Amino acid sequence: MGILEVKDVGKRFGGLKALSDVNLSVAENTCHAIIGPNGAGKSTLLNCLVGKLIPDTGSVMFDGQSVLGRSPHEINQMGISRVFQTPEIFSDLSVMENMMIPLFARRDGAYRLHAYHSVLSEAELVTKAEQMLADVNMLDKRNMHTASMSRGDKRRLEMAMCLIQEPKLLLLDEPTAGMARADTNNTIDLLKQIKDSRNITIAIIEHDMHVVFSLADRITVLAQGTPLVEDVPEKIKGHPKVKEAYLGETAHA
Amino acid sequence: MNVRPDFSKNANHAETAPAFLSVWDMHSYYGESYIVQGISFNVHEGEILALLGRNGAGKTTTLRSIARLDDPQVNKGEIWLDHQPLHRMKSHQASVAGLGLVPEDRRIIPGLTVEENLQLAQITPPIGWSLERLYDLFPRLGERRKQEGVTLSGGEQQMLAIARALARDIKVLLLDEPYEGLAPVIVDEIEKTLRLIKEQGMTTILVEQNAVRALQLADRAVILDTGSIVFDGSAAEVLENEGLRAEYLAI
Amino acid sequence: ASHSGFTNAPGDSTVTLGFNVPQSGPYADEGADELRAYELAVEHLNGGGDGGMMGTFSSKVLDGTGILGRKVEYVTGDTQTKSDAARASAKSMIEKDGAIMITGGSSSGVAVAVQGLCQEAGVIFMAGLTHSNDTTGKDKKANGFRHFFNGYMSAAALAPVLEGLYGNDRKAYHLTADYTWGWTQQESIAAATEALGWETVNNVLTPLAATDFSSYIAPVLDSGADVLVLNHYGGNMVNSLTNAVQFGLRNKQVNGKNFEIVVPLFSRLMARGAGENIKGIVGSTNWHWSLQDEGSKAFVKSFGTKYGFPPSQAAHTCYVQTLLYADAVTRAGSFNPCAVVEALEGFEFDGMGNGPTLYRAEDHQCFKDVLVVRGKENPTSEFDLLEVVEVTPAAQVTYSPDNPMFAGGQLGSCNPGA
Amino acid sequence: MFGLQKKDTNLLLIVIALTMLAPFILNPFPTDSGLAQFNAGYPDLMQRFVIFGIFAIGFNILFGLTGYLSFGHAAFLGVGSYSAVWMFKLLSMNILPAIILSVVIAGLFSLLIGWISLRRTGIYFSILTLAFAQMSFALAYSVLTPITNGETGLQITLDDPRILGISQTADGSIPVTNLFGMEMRATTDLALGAWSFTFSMGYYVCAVLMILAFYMSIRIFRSPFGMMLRAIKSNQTRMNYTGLNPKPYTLAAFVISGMYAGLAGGLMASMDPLAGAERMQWTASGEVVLMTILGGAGTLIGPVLGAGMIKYFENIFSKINDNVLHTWFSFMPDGLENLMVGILHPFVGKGWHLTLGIIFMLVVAFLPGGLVEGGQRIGRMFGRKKPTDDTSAKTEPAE
Amino acid sequence: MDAILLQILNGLDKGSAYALIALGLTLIFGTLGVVNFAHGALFMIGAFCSVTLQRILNLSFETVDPTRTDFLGNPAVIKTPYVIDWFGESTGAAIIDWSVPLAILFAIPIMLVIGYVMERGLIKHFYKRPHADQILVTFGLAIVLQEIIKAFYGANPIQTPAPEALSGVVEVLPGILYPAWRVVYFCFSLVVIGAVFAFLQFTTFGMVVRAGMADRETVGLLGIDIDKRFTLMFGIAAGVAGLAGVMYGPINAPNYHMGMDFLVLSFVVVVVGGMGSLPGAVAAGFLLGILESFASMTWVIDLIPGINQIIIYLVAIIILLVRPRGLLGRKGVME
Ligand SMILES: Nc1ncnc2c1ncn2[C@@H]1O[C@H](COP(=O)(O)OP(=O)(O)OP(=O)(O)O)[C@@H](O)[C@H]1O
Ligand SMILES: Nc1ncnc2c1ncn2[C@@H]1O[C@H](COP(=O)(O)OP(=O)(O)OP(=O)(O)O)[C@@H](O)[C@H]1O
Ligand SMILES: CC(C)C[C@H](N)C(=O)O
Ligand SMILES: [Mg+2]
Ligand SMILES: [Mg+2]
Repeated sequence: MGILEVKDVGKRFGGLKALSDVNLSVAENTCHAIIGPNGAGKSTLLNCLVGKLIPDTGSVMFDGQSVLGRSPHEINQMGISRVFQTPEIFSDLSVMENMMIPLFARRDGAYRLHAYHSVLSEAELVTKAEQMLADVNMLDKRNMHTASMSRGDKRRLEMAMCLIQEPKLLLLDEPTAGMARADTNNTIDLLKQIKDSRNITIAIIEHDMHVVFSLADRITVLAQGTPLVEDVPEKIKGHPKVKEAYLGETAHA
Repeated sequence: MNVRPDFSKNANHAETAPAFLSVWDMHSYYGESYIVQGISFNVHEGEILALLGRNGAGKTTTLRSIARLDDPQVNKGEIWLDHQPLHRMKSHQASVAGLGLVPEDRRIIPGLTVEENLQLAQITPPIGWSLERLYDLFPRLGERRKQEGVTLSGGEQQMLAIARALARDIKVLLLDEPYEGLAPVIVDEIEKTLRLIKEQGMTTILVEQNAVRALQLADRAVILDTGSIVFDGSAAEVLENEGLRAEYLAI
Repeated sequence: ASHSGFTNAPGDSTVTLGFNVPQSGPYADEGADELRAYELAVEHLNGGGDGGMMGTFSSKVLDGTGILGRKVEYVTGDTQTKSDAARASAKSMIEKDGAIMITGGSSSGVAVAVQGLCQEAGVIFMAGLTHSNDTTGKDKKANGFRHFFNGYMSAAALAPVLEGLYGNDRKAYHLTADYTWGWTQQESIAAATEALGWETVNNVLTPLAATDFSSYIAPVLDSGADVLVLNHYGGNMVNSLTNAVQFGLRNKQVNGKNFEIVVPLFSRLMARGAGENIKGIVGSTNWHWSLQDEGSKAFVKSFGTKYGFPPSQAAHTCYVQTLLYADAVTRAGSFNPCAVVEALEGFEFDGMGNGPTLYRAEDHQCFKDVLVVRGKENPTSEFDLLEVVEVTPAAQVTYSPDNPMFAGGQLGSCNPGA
Repeated sequence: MFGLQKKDTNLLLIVIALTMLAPFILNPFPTDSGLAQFNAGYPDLMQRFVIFGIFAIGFNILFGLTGYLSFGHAAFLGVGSYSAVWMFKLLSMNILPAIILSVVIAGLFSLLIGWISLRRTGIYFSILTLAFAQMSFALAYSVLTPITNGETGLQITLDDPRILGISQTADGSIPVTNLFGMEMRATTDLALGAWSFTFSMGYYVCAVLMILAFYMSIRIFRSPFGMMLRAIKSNQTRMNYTGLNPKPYTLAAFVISGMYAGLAGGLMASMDPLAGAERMQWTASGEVVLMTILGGAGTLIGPVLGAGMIKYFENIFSKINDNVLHTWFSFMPDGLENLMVGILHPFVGKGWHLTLGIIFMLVVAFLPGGLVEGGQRIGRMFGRKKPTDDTSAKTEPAE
Repeated sequence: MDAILLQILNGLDKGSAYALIALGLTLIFGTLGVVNFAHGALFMIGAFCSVTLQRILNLSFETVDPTRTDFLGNPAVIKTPYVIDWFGESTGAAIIDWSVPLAILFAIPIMLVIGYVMERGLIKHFYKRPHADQILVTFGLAIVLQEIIKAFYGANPIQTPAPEALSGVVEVLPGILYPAWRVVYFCFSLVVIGAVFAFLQFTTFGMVVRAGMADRETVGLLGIDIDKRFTLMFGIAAGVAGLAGVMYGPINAPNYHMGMDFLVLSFVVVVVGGMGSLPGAVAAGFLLGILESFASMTWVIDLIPGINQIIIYLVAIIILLVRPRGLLGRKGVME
């Protein structure tokens, strides 16, 4: 029994069947990649896991509990963090403040009125945030205003914000899109290290096959809203159906 | 008035063919931050130029400057497109003059359907590809034409952004990371398209993180680092030059 | 200067009065006219100009050397026709500018609020326009005086005229501005007309902020009433009257009689606003420039020469209040509010336009003749909008101080402040 | 000091110094000079400065931090005032119970309105708050007259019970508001040469409360709670996916700012025991919005500056009449004098609205960050570090 | 029954003023996204176009009539309007009589110019600025406009009567008499609303402006000069507000404050209608107008005291709680 169990999930948008009969089981402490053509329903599936969308049919169990019907913040409190396809960060806040908010959320739960504390008296959290920033190579930007950062930086920041929450399950929607090769490689290393050292389960959507094949323990290929195949990376690489629907001829991993 | 500046001073510029798009000593600022620090380069008619560099090197800033968007401000420098002084224009005039930009965050317009997003591009002449032809190129968009643009999947949005540029009759296509978020098959598809329109005479500047792919497609390459040009030459040269790749592209 | 035993005791050379009038908001025009009158009064007190009513005033102690030998200076403030703002403005005149007397205003709500403040602060309040019974009724204050008439007096003056014009068998529908003035005037008119035999069919309170009264007018058509009483003033009156005329009320026959509209309280400035619609409509007013007594003529001449148009009733009241105050101080020989109160209480005078007048000691209401007027059918000039139908003698509008409509408050004792 | 960063401590100390010395600072001109018109150091106006300062500080906690633009905050101020006056009528003229009740009632009222209105965001939220406030105003003006005394406003009278105090004083007057016997109306004058300064009990009570209110607002701005509020303004989606529920935070901010408004209302009634319905009208709500923006929304000191500026215009500029103008320019030849008076006439006295309108436009056009930005620019011009710095949060729209 | 019909008419009539003002406001606020607190002032200026034209038509030369005296006893000055002098008694008087409808012609160019100047000179710089700044600047502008009008025309209402022929009552339904001018106003508002809808419906203009609002930059990239269109949109909005004002004069005499009186209400109408929706604004305008009329009926007030004063706000609250984006609002506009 995996930490995340998706059973028979289906989702329609008007006449469009975005997802149908999706079954997925992610084992604890593994990295599970979801790939598939554009518009296959990958992001939709992710949205169903985090409470942004409610599936029409099926069930989603996380850590033995159903996530359906819970609001996004409750699901996050259960231990699921998500990185978005277009970075969602607090663009009026500094990098450091962006890091502090998830730390507070993790420590205090969904709501706690700390109206009289000073942020700066939380030395322990500050150290933690700095540590994390160092891990993603952003410590030098700690006081920067995030609105003026380049997009690659925003992505890394968002990832750091999610990681610092020490989630049980980390959902990544194309985390390296738009990242320079060097940073992509850093990210791969970072995720690998995290998975090993922190007991994290990762579900990742990615079109960069280099990333997918370096990280994934298992891969699900989604096409037109249904899983096409699910297997270990080696099998997927050569899979003819996958080649045709997704990888194409020139795909070099 | 439409006199072309003398580019012979540009040492990097050995080509003899006349430049179609010229950027000369361009300095761009976001407010007070000085980003693009005096770059000059030429693009020839019908060629694909790869504009490469690390995150934050200033690629997007360069493209936005050429497209004459309000931000960044170009405080100094000249940009000429086919004898027209772009640096004196606003973005909508640059567009009429023949420039098309596919922005990096796609910028699908909220509240409009896929089809409306495309129609919007055809309100002011010159009009380029017909909607049918665009739907032929990206059948996905045809299927989704009544859907609100921003609800498309990431990859579909990218297709829409490219289609929207082609919907206008443009001379120069500026692509800011067009492959991002696209399935490998689609990337192949788009690459084919780029080759196709190149054959029809399109001039293209391609910004791409996947440098190898970009270089395989491009004729020439310009590499930016912290707002300055560190290399201007043929694409093949970069592919061969191990040191250059390692230093500026980390590949 | 706080050792003289009362607030803002003036120095040896000047004395400061506070003119607190609406300079913005819907009554701004009245406020402007009030201010003109005040300036004229100050000019006259200081010995400038032609002296205006100082010559006709029955008390002769004013001699054009200011008040008790001090040159009169003044400060102005904006009430915005809001109780809060008016009070703030008056407060600053008292605290900042050292005003010893506050006067002005164009609304009963404001008058009541400012009067309360003056009482607390220990200065004299000479009310400007305020027509609510409450000002000298349940909200009366020892430090406050009113030279204007009130709802009760309007009713007392109007009732016989209405009887003569429209008979004893009438059904009246009241629209009433929803605040102290509207309520008390409505109560007074209803009582007076009911005494004639009229029936009050309905009374609808309308918000002060209302601008379109059509939805209040429409039900009138259905109610069986044959008289509409508009207890409205200012913009309210202009709009409700216009609406009523638009809906054809004036051309209607109900119960076999001509439908009539009554506007119990008129002013010329409002009549100008209402234009054609005012013609033939009866109401009451405190004073009108066409009065032919010596005082009125002197004032109209003085004012008209300076400003080029005749004064309004607002200007008249404010001018007179200023002279009355100066006179009281001079007669008392002191600026001490308590001395002034004493000098004004029970003071009888003449020559100020409405015939012999009494400032009654019990409630500080003044009693004088009331004018019943009618919108003129053929005005000869842009100022000639109202014709005086009747001058109701003071005796006929006088009521006893314990009249139930005025019961409830206490005058208290005069407060000289610090 | 005080558990604040150095920068904030300095700001607080400056504010303390300014408020405590206000009677001097606001009366810079000798009593007899022509410029004495511009003196603002009399009790009523000084009280207004700090009371509206409190109102605006509170409003800024909601608007400046979360970006939720309430257009109905005056309702809480009004409710506070009514509560206080009722306390004076029923209990005693001591302002302490009155103020406490004002804050509590305003808090409860804002809890109710906030709880409903915060179901919506952006303009929909603004209109909901506006609608509630306008309803309160209309009701206070009309059908609630037994409680509010309608348009005239609720006043204290000689026959109020005042069970813990006296109905009337020995000489038949209404007793005065006080704090354990210290009368709010009490003043002391100090004459120094040509200058004269007034120290008012009421002002110092208000000033101390404003300093406390300001101190609390600094604490809130610098607290995790304050950071959450800014995060809400910045990106609610990310907030949700970080495991945080924005609603209780915004509701808390709403109630806190409602209580600040209640405090301001209670103080207003304590300084001058009358509560009028107009102080609940949308124009009054709009005024605090304007104060906050004019001063610099989201900055610590801005709202206080904005409040001061608007109140200064309302009280000082509206008093400059032609007479005063003539005295100023009396040194000029007559023709010139009349010309100057003619030129200035439309802008002062009853034209003060015009000047205020123009100033609004000039400030937004040239100082996008409000008066605080003006202060910073001046500070920079003198090469110092900006004295009144504030959070890094920039003003953002109420999306 | 008659009373109810009459209140429906009344409501439609009130509603047409609300709808017209809200329509103009939606163009600026719901479409351009600018919180325009000066919109009421535009309405007011429209009404003063009538006043001004009336004044112009009444421009007179003066002759002294020694047989009569003025209030001070001096010989009276008689004024004769030039129009009467030029066109003769009857034509001249008719022109003056019809000054309000004539003012439409006079107001359209004026309002377009005002809209143009306002947009180019001021609003243009505020598209990208926070709404808070827009509120401050447009509120400042509203005050300035209002004070200017007050300086020229005073604070009291100025009568602008409807033409004689239209100032009586007409029988709209058997037995139901209704002021003719109000019927005219209702029809007029329908025409204006129809014209604006047609313009936006049958051209791409509406779509382009919406797109421009959502993302100016990208629209510029597509070769569209969005500034020009924003200006035009603003001009149309100002024109609609102005026309609403011109024709409103005979219903309620214009005063300098009338804009502020309508301002808050028109924001409520726009938002209840739903941000960005023109049909929403119009529907909400009529709905609230009718409800307001009903709430001021005697028996309703007797039933629920004070309801007439709060009905609009109460309904607004209920609608916004039941329908998150008002009647027909679009997603994402100013949320
Ligand atoms: N709100 C919506 N309304 C209508 N259709 C939608 C909506 N959201 C998504 N879709 C459609 O559902 C399909 C699946 O979208 P989804 O975003 O899940 O794709 P994806 O697999 O993440 O693709 P990509 O790799 O391109 O991001 C797409 O065709 C998309 O157009
Ligand atoms: N709006 C802005 N305001 C201020 N600085 C900005 C802004 N946008 C970008 N920058 C800065 O300009 C620099 C260049 O950014 P640009 O987006 O051009 O880089 P890029 O080469 O396109 O990078 P990437 O590969 O991440 O897209 C970066 O340092 C970035 O922080
Ligand atoms: C101005 C007054 C004569 C009438 C005014 N409305 C009042 O309240 O008294
Ligand atoms: Mg996706
Ligand atoms: Mg880029």
